[in-house]
Amino acid sequence: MAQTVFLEAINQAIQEEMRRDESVFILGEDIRRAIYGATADLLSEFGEKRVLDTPLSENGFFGAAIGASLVGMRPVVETLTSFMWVAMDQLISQAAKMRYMFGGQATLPVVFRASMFYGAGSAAHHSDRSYPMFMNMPGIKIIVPSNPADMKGLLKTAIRDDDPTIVFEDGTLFGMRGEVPDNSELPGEELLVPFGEARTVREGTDCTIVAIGGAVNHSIAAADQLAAEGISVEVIDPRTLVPLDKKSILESVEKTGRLVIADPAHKVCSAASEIASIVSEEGFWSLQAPIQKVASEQVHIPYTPSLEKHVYPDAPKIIAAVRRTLES
Amino acid sequence: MAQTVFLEAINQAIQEEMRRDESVFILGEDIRRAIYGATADLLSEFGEKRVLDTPLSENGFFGAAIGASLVGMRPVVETLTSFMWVAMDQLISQAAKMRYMFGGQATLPVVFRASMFYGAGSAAHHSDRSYPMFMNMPGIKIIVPSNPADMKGLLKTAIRDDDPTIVFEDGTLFGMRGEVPDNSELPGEELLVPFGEARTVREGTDCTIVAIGGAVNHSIAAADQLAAEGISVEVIDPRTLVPLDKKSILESVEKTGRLVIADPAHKVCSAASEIASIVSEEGFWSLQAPIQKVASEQVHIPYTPSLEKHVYPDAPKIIAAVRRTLES
Amino acid sequence: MEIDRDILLLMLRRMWMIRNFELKVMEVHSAGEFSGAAHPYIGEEAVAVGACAALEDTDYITGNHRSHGHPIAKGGRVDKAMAELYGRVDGYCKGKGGSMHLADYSIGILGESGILGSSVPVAVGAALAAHIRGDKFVSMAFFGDGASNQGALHESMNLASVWNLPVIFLCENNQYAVTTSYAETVAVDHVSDRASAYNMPGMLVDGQDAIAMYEATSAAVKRARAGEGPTLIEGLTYRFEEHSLGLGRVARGAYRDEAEIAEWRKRDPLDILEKTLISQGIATREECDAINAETVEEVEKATEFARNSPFPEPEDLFEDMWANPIPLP
Amino acid sequence: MEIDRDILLLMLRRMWMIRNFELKVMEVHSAGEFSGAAHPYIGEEAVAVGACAALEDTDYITGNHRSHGHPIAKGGRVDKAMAELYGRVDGYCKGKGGSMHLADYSIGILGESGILGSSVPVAVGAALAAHIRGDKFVSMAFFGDGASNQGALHESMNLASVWNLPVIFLCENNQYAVTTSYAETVAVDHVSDRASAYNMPGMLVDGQDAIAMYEATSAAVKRARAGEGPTLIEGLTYRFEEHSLGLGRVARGAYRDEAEIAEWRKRDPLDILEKTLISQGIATREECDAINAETVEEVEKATEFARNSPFPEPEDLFEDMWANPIPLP
Ligand SMILES: Cc1ncc(C[n+]2csc(CCOP(=O)(O)OP(=O)(O)O)c2C)c(N)n1
Ligand SMILES: Cc1ncc(C[n+]2csc(CCOP(=O)(O)OP(=O)(O)O)c2C)c(N)n1
Ligand SMILES: [Mg+2]
Ligand SMILES: [Mg+2]
Repeated sequence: MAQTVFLEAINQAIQEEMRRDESVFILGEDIRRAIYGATADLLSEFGEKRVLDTPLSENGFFGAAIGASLVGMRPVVETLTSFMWVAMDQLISQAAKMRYMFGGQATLPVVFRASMFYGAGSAAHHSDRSYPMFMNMPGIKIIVPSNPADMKGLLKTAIRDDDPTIVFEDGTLFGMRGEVPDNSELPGEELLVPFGEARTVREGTDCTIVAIGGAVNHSIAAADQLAAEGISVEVIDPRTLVPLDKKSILESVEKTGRLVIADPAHKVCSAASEIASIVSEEGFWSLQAPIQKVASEQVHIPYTPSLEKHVYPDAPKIIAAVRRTLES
Repeated sequence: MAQTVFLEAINQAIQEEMRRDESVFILGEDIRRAIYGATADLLSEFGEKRVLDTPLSENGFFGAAIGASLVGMRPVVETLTSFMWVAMDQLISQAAKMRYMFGGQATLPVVFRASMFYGAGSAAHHSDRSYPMFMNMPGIKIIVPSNPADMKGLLKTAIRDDDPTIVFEDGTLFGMRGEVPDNSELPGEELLVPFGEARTVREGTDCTIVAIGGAVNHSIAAADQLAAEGISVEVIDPRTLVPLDKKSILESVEKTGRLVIADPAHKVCSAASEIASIVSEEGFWSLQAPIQKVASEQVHIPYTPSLEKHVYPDAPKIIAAVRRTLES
Repeated sequence: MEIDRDILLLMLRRMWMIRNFELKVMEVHSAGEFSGAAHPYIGEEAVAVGACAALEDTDYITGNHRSHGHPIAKGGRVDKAMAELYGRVDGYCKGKGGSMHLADYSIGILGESGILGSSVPVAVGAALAAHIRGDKFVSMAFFGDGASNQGALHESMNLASVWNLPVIFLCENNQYAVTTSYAETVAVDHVSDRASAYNMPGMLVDGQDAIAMYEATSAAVKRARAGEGPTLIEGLTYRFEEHSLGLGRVARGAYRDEAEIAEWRKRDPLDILEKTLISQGIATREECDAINAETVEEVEKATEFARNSPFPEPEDLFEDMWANPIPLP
Repeated sequence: MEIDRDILLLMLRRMWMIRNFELKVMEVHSAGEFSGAAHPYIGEEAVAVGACAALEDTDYITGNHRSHGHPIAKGGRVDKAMAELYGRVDGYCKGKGGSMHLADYSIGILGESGILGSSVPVAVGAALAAHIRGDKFVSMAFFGDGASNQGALHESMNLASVWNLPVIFLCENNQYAVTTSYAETVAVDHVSDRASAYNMPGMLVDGQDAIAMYEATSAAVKRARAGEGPTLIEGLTYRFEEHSLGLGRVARGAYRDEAEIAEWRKRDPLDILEKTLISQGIATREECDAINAETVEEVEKATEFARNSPFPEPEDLFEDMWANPIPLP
């Protein structure tokens, strides 16, 4: 298997899908020259009609992508999470609602790739991790890959899926290397990761950590450290939040009796809140200790590294949370 | 005490605050002629400079309200929740983030009054109940009044508060009558309801219902019915979701051991999810049964009454949830 | 411009269809047969009908809250439209959309939007697809004078212009946004004056005159199909009735002059078209009346159809959310 | 127009201050003294300085991501600005804002915004306050040619025009949005051509000429203070450096012609102003050089100040969220 960088996995997914299906095209700001990296070399292969640099007007071109998807195209939009605020109306009023509102007539195979650039001094305006908000609104599938292979496989699935999808690409992982199978090594000759199937990153018996996006690596680090003390932690990565594989989570909690949720989003009404609420309802009798949410502090993202480093879930915070579940 | 209609309570609050403080002004679409009712007769008293009909451009005039608030005005914006999507950027990037981002230099005493018109055949585009999304993003105080007196008292507090506030006005309550004390009957001669103090609507010992907005009345109805069977239910109305009075909720659950949360918002990542997650962490040892969320189904709001009536929390669903907590 | 007799009669038929549909809607709505907001298109029929007569079934439109005229003008079915207003399973959207969300994907009606300005970028997107694939269809976005102030319009017109897309921006300027007048909210004499800010042609058209609308739109469609890019058309018109039948009906204080209303009512688009057709010998008074009567009949049948159609079943609540369904959370 | 010598020298000083500040930022950023994106204003100094010289401390400005020039031009302190870039407690925002979010509320700098177009409605709001209260201040929104395509611009210009607000829309047209050229993304020859779509004057100004910027802006300020409403000014300029020092620096393939860059570098705004001052006998070469040297010195001190300022303490994370604080959830 090839060691592949996260950003390169995005690039491969797009390239393969553009080769496979002529209706796939990409649009966004400065994607021809790939300023964020993921769209490198696609212009030369696919030309100006399928690799479109847009004016700086997200609501307009998100809507254009939505409209194109309604009539048979499969647009892949590049953006940052923080630029989705100006385009929120197209995402909610159109992408999320159209199909239902029109009694199933509308089909919208549109993908929004939204980078989350937190953790690197980007400050409040460029550090959003907004997937919980989109979870609240039905109608959009929500993907948060935690490693290059899932990134590639989930993005390919998203492009083929007939529903609108937002892929939240965790900027803290852009440089991450990981094994991504070559297509030749695969049975169906394609890396396609299904939606709604959590990945058990690591098995364990004492406590379950459900970890999202960039928090998966921190959870693995936490599990490693705890293993050295003889504490056996299971790490589950839901990979997709809509649909959410609650079965895997509930089964794990049934086994371990303890739950920590590590979520880079803001803590209140987070994905962690949702998962905690599901387990407190449907997995209550399995629980032997209070659920622990480890999510971002409920403040904006400060610019200075001396403050920003305290905001997000990290291994020490996750370890402390696991310990709290075991103390009970 | 006077029996006052919910809409009239809004009107009184605005009128009193405009009389008290010259920097208070209102703006929105068709507010001079008060098409939604709440701003009736304010134009004639306060004139065109303080009662502004805006062009149909929410992002623009929300931003204008924000800018005016930065330089000493206290704008009160009228809108519908569903029109906030087009103005999301101003709400999030500016109203919510400015103060922190600028190290405390910016002060934004701006109030957004957002009507939630669900439950009356308004369909997917006009029936949003989006407060959970705003709870996820720090920086805006979130109010959801459940009766005329709270509506008046909380809106007055919001107008005086120096932080940005969204008051989610539950359209199912617009015609509700309730006692609103005349100012002359009040000690400070003003009805001001503080933020962050839940109201115990009804005391009980067997199960706690935390109910939000329009779900409060349904919970009272449920409690009445259950009382007839000898089941004693405590109903708590948080009134403000940011700040959230978690102490009152935890104390109630400590007493009853059981929790149902009734929330008109979509179920996933709802206020109900958040409250469940808090109690499953901080009130875990009080719980004698799984927490029950009763929130809106995770679908869009269908137009037809035959479907819409199944979407939201109502007394039968709440009763069933309470029973489930007691069966355990 | 020489216009086909068939097209002229089709326009007259569709205008009567809209008129009679709306009259029926007002009647049954006030009788309480269904509730929810509904925004009558009476007085503005020539705008949508003239514009849509220049389109093919394979062309696309998007619309707004004032939403019955556009689909009927594009050839939509009144029975399915009426059933939708009644919230029934045989409605266009199986009762899920209602008045403000009619759509017929089989003939290019991509849907009406209750959020104003919001469906304009969507129309641009359909045109983008034509541009990428080299297809020959065009798309058209209807929006009001009020909605012209939305940022979405600016972004859409700019995008369509720089990419040279086959899209027509069709502003129905009825001079009011609910109770707020054009002059109070739009900082330019005519919406169509804004076209120059996007390097596209802007046309100000008499919106009471279906033929004028048809001619202007045909020119724009021709440009679009020839790869010459977008056009902004403003149909100057007037709504004869109140803003809406449901919500927001009751405004305190008059916002339109009785004399102004009376003046505009004199320019009824149906009168204007019929007079032209009769004076030019294209149709007789009797033929015109027959068309009117036939549409009355058709609307009557549509209403019966709607009344007889069942309401959706509770389990339908969970249908139509996803193309590839996922488990309910 | 007769311009006060003090103002001319102040402009020169502020332009040198920006230039030397930016040069220092480039130096210490590449030395790794701090990280995060920073967008140099080099080449565009005349735009902000000429514009802000027409304002008083009691007037307001808002800005964007290219964010050091505006506050310095408005009279902001370089020590607090530099300390902010270093993420220190003595920074303008106590280290919470960084490069893209400088603000100084004591002299009307309402803050730079990393979300483009987003701060324009805010400037309109400040002007609205003046309008309601009858105050005499004006406000000015800086935005780029790229951002001019945002819907927020349209809504803001329309609103300012219909309400006749004292606001100046100041477009810094440096002809590129990151790697995308003006012609590819803006469907009109000049951003200022869009003014007519909002019934306001539009002025196209040589953005390399501080005096021209000052004169144009003074005229707009005069109009605004006289209650004559908003103006759109476009300063045609060029950024001499790369788009940004941090994120998004590396674009694949050149997007600007070397010859084009060289051509524009010949029109250095500092050269242009100094030549005018010297040729008109307003300042000598030595005086100009002294001003340059003084600002080098001041920036040097600011950098020392920044370096010596402590980082915030962990508990500061929770400060500055609320004016009326609430418990942490
Ligand atoms: C984004 C948004 N803001 C506000 C409204 C409320 N609203 C419904 S109709 C209307 C007036 C629309 O005016 P115009 O665009 O001129 O269309 P008309 O009703 O005149 O046909 C308003 C403000 C809305 N539906 N969407
Ligand atoms: C809403 C939004 N979309 C995209 C970006 C990313 N971005 C940052 S700078 C830039 C180009 C800005 O161009 P322009 O407005 O001309 O300003 P300039 O950088 O040329 O000064 C872009 C696209 C952003 N910050 N905000
Ligand atoms: Mg109108
Ligand atoms: Mg630029």
